[in-house]
Amino acid sequence: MAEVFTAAALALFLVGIYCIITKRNLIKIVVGMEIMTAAVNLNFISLAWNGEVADPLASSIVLISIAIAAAIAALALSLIINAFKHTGSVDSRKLRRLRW
Amino acid sequence: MVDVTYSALLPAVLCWTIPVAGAFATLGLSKVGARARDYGAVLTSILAAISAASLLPLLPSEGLPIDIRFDWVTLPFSEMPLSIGAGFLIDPLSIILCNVVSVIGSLIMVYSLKYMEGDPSLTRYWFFMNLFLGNMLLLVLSDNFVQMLFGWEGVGVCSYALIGFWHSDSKEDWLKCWVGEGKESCPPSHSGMKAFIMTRFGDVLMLMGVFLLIVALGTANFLELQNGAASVAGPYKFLLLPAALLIFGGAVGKSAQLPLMEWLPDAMTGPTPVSALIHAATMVKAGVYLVARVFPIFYIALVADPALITFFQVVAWVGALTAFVAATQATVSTELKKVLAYSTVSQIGYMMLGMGVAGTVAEFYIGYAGGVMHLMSHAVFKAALFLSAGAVIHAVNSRFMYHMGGLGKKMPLTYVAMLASSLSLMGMPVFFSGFWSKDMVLESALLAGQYPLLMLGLLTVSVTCFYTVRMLGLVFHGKPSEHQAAEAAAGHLHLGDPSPKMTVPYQILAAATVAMGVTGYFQREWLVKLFAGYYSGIFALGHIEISEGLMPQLFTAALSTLFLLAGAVPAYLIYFRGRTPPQSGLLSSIRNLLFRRYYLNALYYALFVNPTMWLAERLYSAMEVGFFDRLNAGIAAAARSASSKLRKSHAGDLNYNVLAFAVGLALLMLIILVVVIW
Amino acid sequence: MSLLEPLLYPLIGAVAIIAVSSLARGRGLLYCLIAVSSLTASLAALLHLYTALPVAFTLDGFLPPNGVQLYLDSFGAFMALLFVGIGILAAAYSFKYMADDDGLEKYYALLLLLVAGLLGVAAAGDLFTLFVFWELMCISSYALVSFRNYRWEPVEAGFKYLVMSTVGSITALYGMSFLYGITGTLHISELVSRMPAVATPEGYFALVLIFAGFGVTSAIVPFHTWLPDAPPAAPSPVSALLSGVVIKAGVYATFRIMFTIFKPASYDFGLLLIVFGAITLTVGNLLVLPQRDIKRFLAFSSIANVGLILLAGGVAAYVLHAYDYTTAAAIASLALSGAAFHILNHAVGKGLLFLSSGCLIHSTGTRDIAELEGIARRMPWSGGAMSVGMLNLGGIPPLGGFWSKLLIMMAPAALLQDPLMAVCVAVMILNSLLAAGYYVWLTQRLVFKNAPAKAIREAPFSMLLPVVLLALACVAITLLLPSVIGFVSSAILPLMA
Amino acid sequence: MTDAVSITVAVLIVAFAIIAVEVRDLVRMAAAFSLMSVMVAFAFYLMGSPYVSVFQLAVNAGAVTVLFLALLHVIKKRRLE
Amino acid sequence: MTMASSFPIISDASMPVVLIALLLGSLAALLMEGRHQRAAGAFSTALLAALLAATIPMLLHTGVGRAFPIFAAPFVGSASLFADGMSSILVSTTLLLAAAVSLYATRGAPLARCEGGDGHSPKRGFFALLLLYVAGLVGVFESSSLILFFVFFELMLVSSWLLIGLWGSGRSLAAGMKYFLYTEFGALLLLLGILAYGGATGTMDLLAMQQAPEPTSAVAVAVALMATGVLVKSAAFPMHSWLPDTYHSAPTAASALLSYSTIAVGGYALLRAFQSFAPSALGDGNFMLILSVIGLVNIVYGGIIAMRQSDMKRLLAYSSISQVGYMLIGVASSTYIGSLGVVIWAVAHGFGKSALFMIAGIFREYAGSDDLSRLSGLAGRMPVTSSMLLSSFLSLAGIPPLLGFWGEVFIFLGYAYSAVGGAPDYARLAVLTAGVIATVISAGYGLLAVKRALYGAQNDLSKNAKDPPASMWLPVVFFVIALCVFGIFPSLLTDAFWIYVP
Repeated sequence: MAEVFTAAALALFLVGIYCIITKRNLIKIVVGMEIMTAAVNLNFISLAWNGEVADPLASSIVLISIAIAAAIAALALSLIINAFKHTGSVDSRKLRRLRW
Repeated sequence: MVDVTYSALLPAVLCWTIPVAGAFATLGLSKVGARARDYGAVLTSILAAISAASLLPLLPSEGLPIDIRFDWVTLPFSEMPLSIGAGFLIDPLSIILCNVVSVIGSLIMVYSLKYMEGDPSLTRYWFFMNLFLGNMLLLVLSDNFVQMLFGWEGVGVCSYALIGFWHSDSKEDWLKCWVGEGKESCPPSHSGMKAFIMTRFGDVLMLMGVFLLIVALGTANFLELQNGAASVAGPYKFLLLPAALLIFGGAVGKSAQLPLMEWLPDAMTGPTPVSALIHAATMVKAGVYLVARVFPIFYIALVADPALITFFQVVAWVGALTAFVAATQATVSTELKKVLAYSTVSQIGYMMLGMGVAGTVAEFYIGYAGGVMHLMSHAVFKAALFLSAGAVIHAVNSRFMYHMGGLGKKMPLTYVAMLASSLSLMGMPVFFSGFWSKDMVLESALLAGQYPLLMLGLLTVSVTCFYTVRMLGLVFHGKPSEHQAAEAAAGHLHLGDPSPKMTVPYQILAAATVAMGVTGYFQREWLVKLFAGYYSGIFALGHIEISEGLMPQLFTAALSTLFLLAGAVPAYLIYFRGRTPPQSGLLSSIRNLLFRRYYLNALYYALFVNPTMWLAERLYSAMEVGFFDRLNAGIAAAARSASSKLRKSHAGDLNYNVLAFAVGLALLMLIILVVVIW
Repeated sequence: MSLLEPLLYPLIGAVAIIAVSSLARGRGLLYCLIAVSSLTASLAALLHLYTALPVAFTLDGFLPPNGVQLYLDSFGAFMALLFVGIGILAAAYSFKYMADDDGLEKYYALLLLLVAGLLGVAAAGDLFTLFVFWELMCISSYALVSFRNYRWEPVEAGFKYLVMSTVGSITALYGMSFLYGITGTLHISELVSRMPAVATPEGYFALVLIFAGFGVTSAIVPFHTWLPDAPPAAPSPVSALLSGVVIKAGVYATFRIMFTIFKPASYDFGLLLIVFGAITLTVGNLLVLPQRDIKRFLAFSSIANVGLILLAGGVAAYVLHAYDYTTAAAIASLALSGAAFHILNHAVGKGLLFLSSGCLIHSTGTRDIAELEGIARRMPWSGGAMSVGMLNLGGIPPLGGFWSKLLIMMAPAALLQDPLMAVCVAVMILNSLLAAGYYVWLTQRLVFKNAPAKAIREAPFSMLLPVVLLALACVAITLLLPSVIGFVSSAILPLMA
Repeated sequence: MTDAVSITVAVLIVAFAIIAVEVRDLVRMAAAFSLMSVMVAFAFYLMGSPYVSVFQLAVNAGAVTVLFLALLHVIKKRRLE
Repeated sequence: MTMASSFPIISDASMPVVLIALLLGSLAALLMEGRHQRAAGAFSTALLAALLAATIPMLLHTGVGRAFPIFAAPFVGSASLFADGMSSILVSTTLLLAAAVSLYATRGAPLARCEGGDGHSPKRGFFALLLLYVAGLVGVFESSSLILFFVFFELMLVSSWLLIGLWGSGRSLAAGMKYFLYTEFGALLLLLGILAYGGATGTMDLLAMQQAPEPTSAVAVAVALMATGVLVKSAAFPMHSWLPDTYHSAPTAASALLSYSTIAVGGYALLRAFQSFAPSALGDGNFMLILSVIGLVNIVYGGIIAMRQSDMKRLLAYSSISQVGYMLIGVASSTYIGSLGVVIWAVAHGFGKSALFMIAGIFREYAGSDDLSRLSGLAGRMPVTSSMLLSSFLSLAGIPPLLGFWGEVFIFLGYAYSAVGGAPDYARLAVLTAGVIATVISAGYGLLAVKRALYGAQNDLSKNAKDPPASMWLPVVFFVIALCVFGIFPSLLTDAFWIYVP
């Protein structure tokens, strides 16, 4: 039944990217990124699952990936705080001074 | 390359290098002093004349032609191995021409001593006069087309500088140095340019012809061209006729024949000695010389290509028409020098006529010798006319004949000289050179059976006589003009014969024309023998029996005398006796037509000059500014607007950035799906 | 141990800096020395390894096909040398440039981590290692971009960079997971042998995901939107690293995976690269034109240059796919050598430009080109070096940029009868014109205009030194052209296998 | 049996993700995200990777969610000030 | 066309020495700061004169090819410095011109004042760039490989663009930009052609070829591309619009060299391409006919527009456009004579146009303006300058004994041969006729300019005009004398001329 999770991963991936595209809240954008990471992790494991156990290689990758995602989330959230200091909001529309 | 005689080399080289060196020496001498410069310049021309004269002993010799050649440009790798030598061709034609040029030239230089006295730019004057002589002599002595072109263009440049000598175009002495009236009025700097550019038109045609000839025959040397022309064959044969006609274009330009005659009347803006030198004795004769020079080439080539007869016919017709047309214009001219200018054009037409008809018959020598003889006699009497006219203009301070009148008594020496040379111009039998030479031309037309040409020539005789008598009457007879009175009142008038430095040269020339007239018959026989003998060797015809009856001579003499009287008598009645000329609308419109030069000048301006100038303006404003500048600006603006539109897509919105990512990803998938997998 | 050395030294340096900082706070010179020396040690180790390529290193007990492996072949070594080289200069340059900032220990440590990440990417023997180091590189560069977080610009740029780049990384990882699904391994040499010889839709799916994912970092249009923001907002040495080498890491990863795992003979990705390369090239160049901020100007030009490199890779891939190997090999190696050479030139040139523009910014306090007009007359060394860089990247011979463009153009020009190749050449020609044009325009503004009225001092020596060294490198590339071309052509051999 | 569980878990993962994305209140969003992470951890467990599952629970469902909440707290506090 | 492929080729280390001397000299001039700055001009003049002396043996020992290998790189192939007769002539002419130009710029008024520049650009930079430009030109004429040719071509391009941008007058930045973009576009087309040629034949080095390549269609396309690129550089209609602004804005000394290079480099490159690299690849096709028609358009278009230009430098620019036309016709003749004509034409144009540009500078400085509509009657005030103006224009118009005459004669003779040498080609015959007749235009605009500036009544400007000091008119007189000497002894050039064919 790995295909179920493969499909779920794909859906999750799309949901994540959809979130980043449509949501103006910076925090939600970070959540979208996390959802995407979860999707990839899920996909890895689902593809590594032979019905009984998953390949340890995939497991180790997912472990690292989770850690990295957490680090990125932390960094992103600290940046959000900084952004909040500068703009007074967590709206992505306020982060539009760099353009053209 | 015939027998190389180095004894002829020295005079041939000196003949043209002395004036050229003299020209540059003048620049140095001018630092020494005015007299050194002036007399040095005159001396140079006299030395050139002496060198030229030292070639005369070669004339009857059997050794001619002498071609002395040096390597100049060799192109061994060229597809047509071409070797252009530098060298001198000494044959009867070149000997006669270089003597005419240098002797008359040196007389004119002597005349200039006084005439140009006190001009601030004398250094320039002497420089270009000597350079002119040198180039003219180089022209006639060259043994090939390319070297000849050096002299050819050299005289063009010098004439440009000399015609426009008084280039400040000062309105103060416009009575002396401008030319024309009303719409035709033209300052020196303009006419110099006009002369150069108009003759350049002829020159480029000639250049084209020379190129074709070189391609066809593989050489530029006159003698080699003569040798090759008879045997030209195959694909190159068709080139000869165009080449001949194009080369004649050069002669048309230089000799001011129809339709490129319009520069010469305007060229009278130069100082009078310049007019005498350029427009009587030397430069305008270059065209005749050229025709005489290429004559044997195409005459021989008639064997290969009979179509070449067209060339000779064209020459004859152009000459005859020019003679007539120019002569008619002289009848209405108000300016003394312009009358002489038209007359020059007209007389050169005779020479062309002689050369042209000569080529159509086996007895080429009569027309050919006639052309050369007329060239000689015309050089002498026209130089005399110009120089004495200069004296008149100098005295009256005006170029207009209606400012003159009644000068005969006040300037007797000048009057006599002018009368003698005028009679020669008219062709008055028997003691004037013009009679013999002109009759020879007419006779050749008669012998060739070219009756329309003969008729034109005879008509021209009448017209010539009419304007010559008119000129004499207006200048030397009748009452002094109001202008003279005004000038006298202002204290500018110095009526009377000028100093000997000026009178002697034209007296000599006038005497020469009479002398040539007196010996005319023998001169004629001598020339005919000379050329017939010389060219029979070239054409490999063997000995030519000169089968010239007396009857045609007498017949033409009678005819021309008849026409002479037909022209001279009415003019005499009107301008000497004061009879009122018949008045009619037709006559006055003809007069206007003639006065406006058959509208040829206006036509040229309307056809060439003004459209070119208009085009220059329009091309610049429409193409350069209107199109290319806009195009460049447009390209720049397009790039700028494309980038600024594209720039708008970078709104800096994070969501859009990720959207762009998603779209890119989708696009990638699409490409893979559509292009690669399917 | 040997292959680990170059990687370890920066990491050790980073740790050392943090450790030292607790003892002696705020000693910029010390940090800088540590950073430079550890990077130099790394460079020395790399050079030492260079004679013995390819080198592999395997963690004990964690053997292939599943284990973690470092593997350095000539292509990787070529990139690693570039990474370290620019890294050293950026670190040295930072000493004066960053002298007024606080928290320098973090700065230098991050810088070292960034270089370590880059090195790891170049030396990764399996995709897992690659990903780990990739993220190390990414995270440290996010932090570096937003290092001056007391200003709004670095924060905004940093956050945007973070989001874009993370989305990219995740996408690439997603693609890798499919690769893993197909073959059951992530080890590159195993992947090479286990990938089915015939292209499959799943394969293509993975390929597209990986291309797009790494494409974000290599700033391929339309994944490029972070690049115009991040380097301008970052401190100049970081900009030099970002624009000079970080985006090359993306290109490296793309080429490495595509050419070795998805072999061009099986997967027809040439067209993808050509289309996206051409778009990137053109859009990048067009967008340079309206820029008035000098660093943004340079950043957009980086996009264009990546496009050119991509286009070259595309030509190679297309040729390898569409023509038989004998004709294709020569052309493909030509195109790839050109691409590698251009990577070199662009890294050196763009590093030079960012560092020298940093000098200008340091002295004048502005990034506006209009205000920098004629600055070269006041700052002859920086201006002169910058001119070299501009002419280099403008493709003006005899500087290296010309030769790399030449090699890249030679490849499709040899197959002009192929319409796609002809289009490639046309695109390259037009874009070369644009590139030459705007670099010339910039040179005119900076060099030819009248000098600004106010007195401006030349940048300090420690900043000039890296700049001049880079300018000399540009010149050296020209002078040693035959050996440099030989070097890059041997560097790309692993891609041709 | 496991099929049903798998499908349920998969659906729940996606559902919680959608809720996390769409819900307006950020605290609820954090909660939904946490639940999604738990479901993912469960899926890992189902697929025979217990260590990963635990790690996922600890890091994503735990730490990251706490991070979100802390951030929300900071922002709310700042806003109130 | 078979041309002199049997000449021996010897190794000659003097060529790289000359090039390196130029490059180092450029650096040295740049380093002459402060008080030494004045010496930069003298230094560059002396250097150029010395190098000219060093290249004279190449002209005298004719019939020997000279080569010196420069580099061989993977993919790019080998390249040598290489000189045949054509190269030797053009190299010596370049150095001669540059020496005179350098002298003029040294002794003349301060560049900044003379050219309306900003006064900030140091003279040393000017001379440094001048030497760099000369290095580019020399390199262009001495490259055996197309790639090396392109490298020097760009070196030339960039250094001349810098000269215009830094020392030009008026809107020199915009003009420099236009110049750069146009010529760069041409250069890239050229590069494309070069690459296609390399792709089609496998080598881009003339000396590496055993024999000239087969004239396949791929070679023809490559050569046509190269030619098109060169046509942009040589301002062939309709790609000429960069030229007037460029010459107008460029400093006098640079315009002099620029106008030389427009014809010399263009003519050289086209001849090299058509004669050495791909003999007869395009010779029989309509390409040459089209080329000559473009040439004809150039002659007429440039000449006619020149007639009404009142700004003298702009007039000279349009005149250059016109002169380019002759070069194209000579090239299109595909004959030895026509090629010789092109080279002579380049030399004559270089001398004549340089003299004219210097006269324009003299007018600006010593007559108060170089606007012909403001000048009048200068002949009486500036006799030396005036006579030089007339002489130089006459050379442009092809009047003997000035060298321009021979150029015109050989060009049209060659074209006449190509038109009627075999079966008559009426299209070519028509072009020939029109071209020869169009030479009148050169005399027209020249004399019109002479009339406007020199003749007529004196006005306020000309009343204060006077000839400049000798050091400024000396280069001009030198050029005119050189034109005369070469015109009277053309074998100095014709004997040295040959083109290498593998």
